[in-house]
Amino acid sequence: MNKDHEPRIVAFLCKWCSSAGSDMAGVSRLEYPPNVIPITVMCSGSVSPIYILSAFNLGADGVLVSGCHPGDCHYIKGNMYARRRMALLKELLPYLGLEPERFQMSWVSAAEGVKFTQIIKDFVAQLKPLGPQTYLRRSL
Amino acid sequence: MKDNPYLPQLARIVTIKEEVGGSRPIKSFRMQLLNGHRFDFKCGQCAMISVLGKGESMISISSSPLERDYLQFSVLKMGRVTSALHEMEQGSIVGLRGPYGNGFPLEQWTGKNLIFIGGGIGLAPIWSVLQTALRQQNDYGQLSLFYGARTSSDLVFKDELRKLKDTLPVYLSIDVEEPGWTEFVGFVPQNVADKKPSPDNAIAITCGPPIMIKFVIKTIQELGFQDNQIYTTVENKMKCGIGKCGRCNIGPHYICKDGPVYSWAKLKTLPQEY
Amino acid sequence: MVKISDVRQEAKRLLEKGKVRGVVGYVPGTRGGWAIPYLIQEAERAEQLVWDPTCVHNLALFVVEEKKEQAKQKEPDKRPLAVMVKGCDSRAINVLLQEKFINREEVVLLGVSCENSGVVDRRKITHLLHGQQAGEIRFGDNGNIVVVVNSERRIFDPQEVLADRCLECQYNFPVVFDYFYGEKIKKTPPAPYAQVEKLESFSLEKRRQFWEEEMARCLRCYACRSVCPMCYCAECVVDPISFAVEPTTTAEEKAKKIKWIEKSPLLSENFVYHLVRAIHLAGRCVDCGECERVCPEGISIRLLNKKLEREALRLFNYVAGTDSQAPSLLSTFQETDPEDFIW
Amino acid sequence: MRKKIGVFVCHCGINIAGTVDVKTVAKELSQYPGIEYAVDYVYMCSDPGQNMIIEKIMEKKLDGVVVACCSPNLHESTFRRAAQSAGLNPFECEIANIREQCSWVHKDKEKATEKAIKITEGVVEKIRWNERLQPIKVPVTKRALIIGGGIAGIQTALDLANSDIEVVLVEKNPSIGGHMIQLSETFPTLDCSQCILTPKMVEVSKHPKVKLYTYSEVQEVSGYVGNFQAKILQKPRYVDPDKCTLCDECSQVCPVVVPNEFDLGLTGRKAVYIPFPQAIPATYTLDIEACPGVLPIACGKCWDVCEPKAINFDMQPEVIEEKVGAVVVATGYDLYDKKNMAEYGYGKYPDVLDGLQFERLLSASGPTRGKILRPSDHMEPKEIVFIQCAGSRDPELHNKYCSRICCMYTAKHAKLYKHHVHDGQAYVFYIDIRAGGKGYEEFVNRSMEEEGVLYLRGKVSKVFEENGKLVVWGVDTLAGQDIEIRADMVVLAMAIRPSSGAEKLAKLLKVAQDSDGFFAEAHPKLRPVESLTAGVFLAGVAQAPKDIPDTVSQAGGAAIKVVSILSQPELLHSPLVARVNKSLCTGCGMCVEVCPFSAISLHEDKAEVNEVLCEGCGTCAATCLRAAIEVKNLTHLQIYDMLGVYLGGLR
Amino acid sequence: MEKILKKSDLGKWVGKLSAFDCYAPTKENDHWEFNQVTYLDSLPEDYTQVNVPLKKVVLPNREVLFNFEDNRNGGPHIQEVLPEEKEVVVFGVRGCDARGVALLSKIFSESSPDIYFERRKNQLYVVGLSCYPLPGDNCFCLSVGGGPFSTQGMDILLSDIGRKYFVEVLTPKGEKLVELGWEFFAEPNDQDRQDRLRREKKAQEMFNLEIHEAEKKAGVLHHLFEDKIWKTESFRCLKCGICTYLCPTCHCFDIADELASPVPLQGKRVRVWDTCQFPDFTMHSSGHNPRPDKSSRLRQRIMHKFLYFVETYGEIMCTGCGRCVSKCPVGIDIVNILNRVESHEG
Repeated sequence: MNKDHEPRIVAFLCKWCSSAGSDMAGVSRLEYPPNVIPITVMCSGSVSPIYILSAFNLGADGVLVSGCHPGDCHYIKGNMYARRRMALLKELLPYLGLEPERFQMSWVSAAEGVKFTQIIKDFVAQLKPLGPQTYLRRSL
Repeated sequence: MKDNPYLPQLARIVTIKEEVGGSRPIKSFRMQLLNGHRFDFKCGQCAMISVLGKGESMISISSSPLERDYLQFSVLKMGRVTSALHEMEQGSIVGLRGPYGNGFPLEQWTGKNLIFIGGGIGLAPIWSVLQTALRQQNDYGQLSLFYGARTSSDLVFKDELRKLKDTLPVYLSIDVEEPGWTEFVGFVPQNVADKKPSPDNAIAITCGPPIMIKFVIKTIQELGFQDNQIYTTVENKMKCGIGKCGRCNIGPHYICKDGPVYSWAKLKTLPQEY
Repeated sequence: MVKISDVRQEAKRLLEKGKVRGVVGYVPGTRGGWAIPYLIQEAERAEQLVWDPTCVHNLALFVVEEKKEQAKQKEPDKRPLAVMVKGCDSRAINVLLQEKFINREEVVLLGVSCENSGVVDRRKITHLLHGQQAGEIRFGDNGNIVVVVNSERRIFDPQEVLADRCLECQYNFPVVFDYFYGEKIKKTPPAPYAQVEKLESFSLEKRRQFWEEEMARCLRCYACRSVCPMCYCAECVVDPISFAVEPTTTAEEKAKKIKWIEKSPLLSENFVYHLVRAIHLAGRCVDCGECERVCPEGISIRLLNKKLEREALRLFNYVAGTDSQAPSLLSTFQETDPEDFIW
Repeated sequence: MRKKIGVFVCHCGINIAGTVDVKTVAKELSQYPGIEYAVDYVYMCSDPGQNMIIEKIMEKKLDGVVVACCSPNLHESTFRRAAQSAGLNPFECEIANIREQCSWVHKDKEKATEKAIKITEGVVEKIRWNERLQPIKVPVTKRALIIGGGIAGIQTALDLANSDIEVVLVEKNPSIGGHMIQLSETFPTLDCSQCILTPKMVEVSKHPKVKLYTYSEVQEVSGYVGNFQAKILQKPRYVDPDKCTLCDECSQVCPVVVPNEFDLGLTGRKAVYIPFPQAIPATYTLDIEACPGVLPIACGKCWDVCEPKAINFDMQPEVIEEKVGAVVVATGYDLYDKKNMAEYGYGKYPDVLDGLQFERLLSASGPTRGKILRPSDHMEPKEIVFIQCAGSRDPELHNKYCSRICCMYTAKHAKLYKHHVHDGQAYVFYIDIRAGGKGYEEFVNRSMEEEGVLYLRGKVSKVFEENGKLVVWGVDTLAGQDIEIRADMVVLAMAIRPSSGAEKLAKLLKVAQDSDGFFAEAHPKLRPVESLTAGVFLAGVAQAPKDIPDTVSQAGGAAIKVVSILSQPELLHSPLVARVNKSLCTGCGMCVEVCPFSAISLHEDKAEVNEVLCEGCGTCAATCLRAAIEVKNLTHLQIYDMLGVYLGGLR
Repeated sequence: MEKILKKSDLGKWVGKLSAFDCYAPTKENDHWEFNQVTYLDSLPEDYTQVNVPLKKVVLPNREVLFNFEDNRNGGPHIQEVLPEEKEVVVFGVRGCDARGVALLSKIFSESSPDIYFERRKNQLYVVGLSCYPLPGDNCFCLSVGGGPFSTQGMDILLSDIGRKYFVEVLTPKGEKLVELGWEFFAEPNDQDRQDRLRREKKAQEMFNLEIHEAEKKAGVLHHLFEDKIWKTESFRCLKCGICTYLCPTCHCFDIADELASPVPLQGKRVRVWDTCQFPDFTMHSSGHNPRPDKSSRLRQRIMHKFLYFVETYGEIMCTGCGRCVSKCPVGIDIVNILNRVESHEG
């Protein structure tokens, strides 16, 4: 297995908390690995499971979904629905043999630049030893 | 490469002309093969146009086989491939394979009067015949054209039609009244019934929406046209173009190889699955 | 015991009185003693109805199909459709009601008891009979199954011949019905999630291997989707075999349709297809097991759906198809939903 | 035709260019399919930068602009305005965040550049499908609903009414005034609370633009910004305020005595009562809970004695509907429940009081007419212990937040105590002193220095009674020694909590609460008086603990926010809302169930979005099994295409 | 040419065929499939019929036609992809499946030959296995021009006559295979020939399913385009692809572009199985569908096999393998339907 593999991560960040939290990481000049490309969505509740499956299908080594802490959702409760959906996905993927580390959900508030940075660091660190994700990745 | 029927040849779009705007736009694309090869075909035949990454679409060739400089396709924006085609620019490269289908039996029509009856984008396949017949006018009798569309702006080849009026009778029509429109108002079959073209020594070539074709045939039959004097083209979804993918059949016929041109005498014996 | 004559009589009455536009039920098939689904529209045909362990099909599917068919009619027949439903069929009906795909008035439900037994697995029977044709298969006593082969009567233990789904089922009589036939015998399966748990006990690598072998076989014939009463979408999100295109649909709208996965039966695409389908069935699948039964390649599709069924129960205490008035699994939440997986 | 897109890459000085090779980004993008023009520039947000964008839009006939720069939270509107001035629809301009999410967090220039390119390409793919949208116009009802008649609500009401906006002020208690009317004197100036509040109460009650509903509760709020409908339940008072002459005869004869809320149970009141003499409206109220019964009449003594026949047992609850354009939540606070403070003996020993009870003791109109006497034996306490942070700043056991006002009012209490009991000794246990307001530090210092109040830094572990004294066990962390004080009275600076109805109200207004239960503001810094629900604003302690000046300021802020909405002829709502593809919709209603804003409903078996209510969160889009609903300009296709770019090409 | 091969020598013979990719029926779960094998000592005794027929070897479910790419500067580029040059021997092919490939050749090898099919077929060596006893209850090959000992489409037919195979070498390809292991083949004697014939005769008597006068069905179907049988029979149809995907002669396919990367454009054009039973198979991009319902699609399947193909090629496009009857999840029975339409004649 290629241990030097640089994991490719897609992070779905809600606009109000997690994306703002990642901005905060920037403002604070915290450093984290460049493996993650953010997609800002309005709310973690808008992240359909098919986005995540599709990301893996298109070659992501890891997918992160991040929303506001419970109770902090800009849309009151969108993150609560996300929590349910993602709980199922989190159970389902390893059941099919995909390493559980590859899909992660987090709560990151607009103030938690440090937490965001740590999450990305941890995520990259736990993906690295797994090597490339070939399981769901389309190879024509 | 030549023996692989699925392999397109690359062609460059040399000109793009917007024929019809609005929500059902039509553009005419003129193309040249990159390798300089000739693309021999018969009037009424089609070619498979590839937009790489999007797929293929079977489009009838609207230019005359006598036109050596380019192939012309007039394309209605309809689905994924045609939308992508409509987004392309002059100089873009597409794939072409074909020609497919049987084509019109022009060789049997020498000396006859040819009556072209088209509706909407349906003018494209018969345009090829018309252009060919115009170039070889001595071989045929009187040519005449009936053509209609929903509105005046939905008419294709507007410039060419204007010029065409100097050489042959052109009967245009639109479905509903418009300010400034001096020609016929009503459906194409009504215009035909109104002008009463003679069936004597004539061939009627019609193409358009299925409902129009149905009424055109009814109308000209009433005018005395026999089944074997009426030709039309049919369209079905196609993928392979060579009668193998099993999609475009009507009864035992595959439109891509046995069609798309049928005399009414033949077509009426086939199941109505088109 | 379900007296089939009662069902026939009711079906006949409903048809004679014109109360329903048809009765969807089971009639004998053409090959061996296997029933087939049928739409009965003439009262005299009601006599053909049967109820036996070969009535494997989930007839809720035909409620969906007929609904779509009627929608296409210029003058739809607004009378309800009568349907024979067993436990799982009725739960499927409940989900359809819950999702407002049908109204309760649109169906007359002829509920039948699974007789403390269930339907048989054709593969198991074929295996047990060593290729001999069963002439007749019927419910026996105590949940046993009686199989007549060459006019010889053989009795099988349910464990040997019942479909796995029935062995793991606890809804062996309908949860919603207008008429009910047979006895309501509550059955508690000893280990409803035994197969799921077994697979879970495997190592990640082994699970992966298992599923790769399963998914590699998928031909993408879509029988699993076609047979599923919950897969009633006009257009499937992942891989349309039917596009919802209307005359008003613009070229842009057509061009914007997403190809989430490729049509090719590539391993990756098969995976994503089945995964998305499983997710879409979470909290909706009633484990009628039809997807697995019809799969020509015998892919363990049930194991996928069953996993999510268990998680819905374990994490959210949700069981599909038991309450047509409750919100769906994923259109609701509780403050106390687990979140220990979240960073 | 496919869109002609221009890409403008900002250096942001060295903020971006220091880590991202902006030239390479621009060059790579210029070769990207469909890109008409790509360029980098030192400060895109500068005037020359904006002008360049404007010029290029016109020159190159661009119909899409991607600016790769800082977070869209900062300059999205800048560039959209610029694009608009060049004739583009603002939604044809998008930001690719290559600063906060890229250059500032990475060091490896090559990788950061690669990432910046991907980010920008993704936004290019997104903008291809962006629709040209116009803001949604909404008519406005020029009235405001204010919930809560304390100082926050009163001030908001006055500011609005004086701006010529009609106000509906709803107070659940029989009188307006809130907690402020219970206070004795206010820090740091020690002016009398009632003296400064009652003029405002009178003004608000007499104001022609204010409609006052006391003894009333908001039951239901529907609609959306500019167009709310509120249902207000007016509870029956059983006393006709127009007839009541405040003669007090009824109260005299009433046989029922219950604890008086106004004095926090330090005194009693009758079942028919007036909360306090200056109550507004100036009328009595019959407390039906306490009254032996009006239907059938069990006692009726009050009715007998009421000469003007103001008592009316037939009064019924009434539901009044009011149309308003905006709502201000000013529901204030409750003190932290005494049940939670057993270790300090609160609720157990009568001489352990909370801050508000002590206020009543200090108040000239209070139970002791301003004398500080122990409730147990009416003796003057000679040693008194004030305990700050009772229930505050204690994440393990109580509330994690600081209640903000306790340091100040404890200082005031200690000072006033000394004014009353010259020979008494006051002790204050504190964690640290927070005296951030104007004149506050000086005020506290005076308490310590001039009044000789003994401040002990440390926590009290236990309060118990021994021989008629309250024994306070604490620790002085500065001196590092345990302390035992035998006090006559203990006053707890109890934490303040969102008022009891807050949760219910939050639900019916569909506004969020923070983890402590206070109403959540839209942005902690930039939008502190707005809730996340458009048209609903926050004033006073409902949003977070604060003192009177802050409350009054926020009330004014909320008022001007309301004015800024209601003064418009019509409102503009973001057009980034959900849209239903009816040919895919099966009418299952799951989107209806999940929508946090009740913006979706079913019509003829298809979902329909109320675009004014929709906030564009997209929860419906992820819930819909058929992808039949999605948010404009952030569609599944846009996400898919972004994923394709981010993950597809192997550079 | 006729030969005898001892069953015990089969493995030795196969061992000589190392230049080929060898396929044989192997059991997956409870059904058989042709899979590549590295050795083959015997043909399994309980082998009946593979699930996915031999056509998958000549017309795989997915065939890459060409690669394409469009790097930004160079312009689009197409790279033809042809099937790997590798000869394949498939053992244990039943008569119906071999005939299926033969029938497919009519379509794929005639006008505009399909280079992919051609190449795969030219590289294919079919070693058949005659059917005694019959592999399934739903076999009806005898009705449609085949038979349990049919040799059409085979290079070699093996018939089990006890401890040895009666080997019929039918084509030069077959001869080539036999030559590679000539030492294992003996000449048959009369007894062997009789054994084989006796078994063929017995096998022919074992059928319990037949289409009555199948060759005349074309004439009947011709009049049944508007018959109501299509509607009643298709009521329970699921619109799945089982009947056609598992059919030895169904060959409908789709052509699609698959992307490895949108930018720079990189992908493959592939053809994948498709079926006339899918609703959108014939749907025009306008949404118009000439075969809009299940009944017209069931009709197409049966008409194609028993009328249209007969009109064009003079043969029935059905080899009687019985898969569509056995595998249809809802018991749609083509034999039953065809036997019932008898009465419509005239």
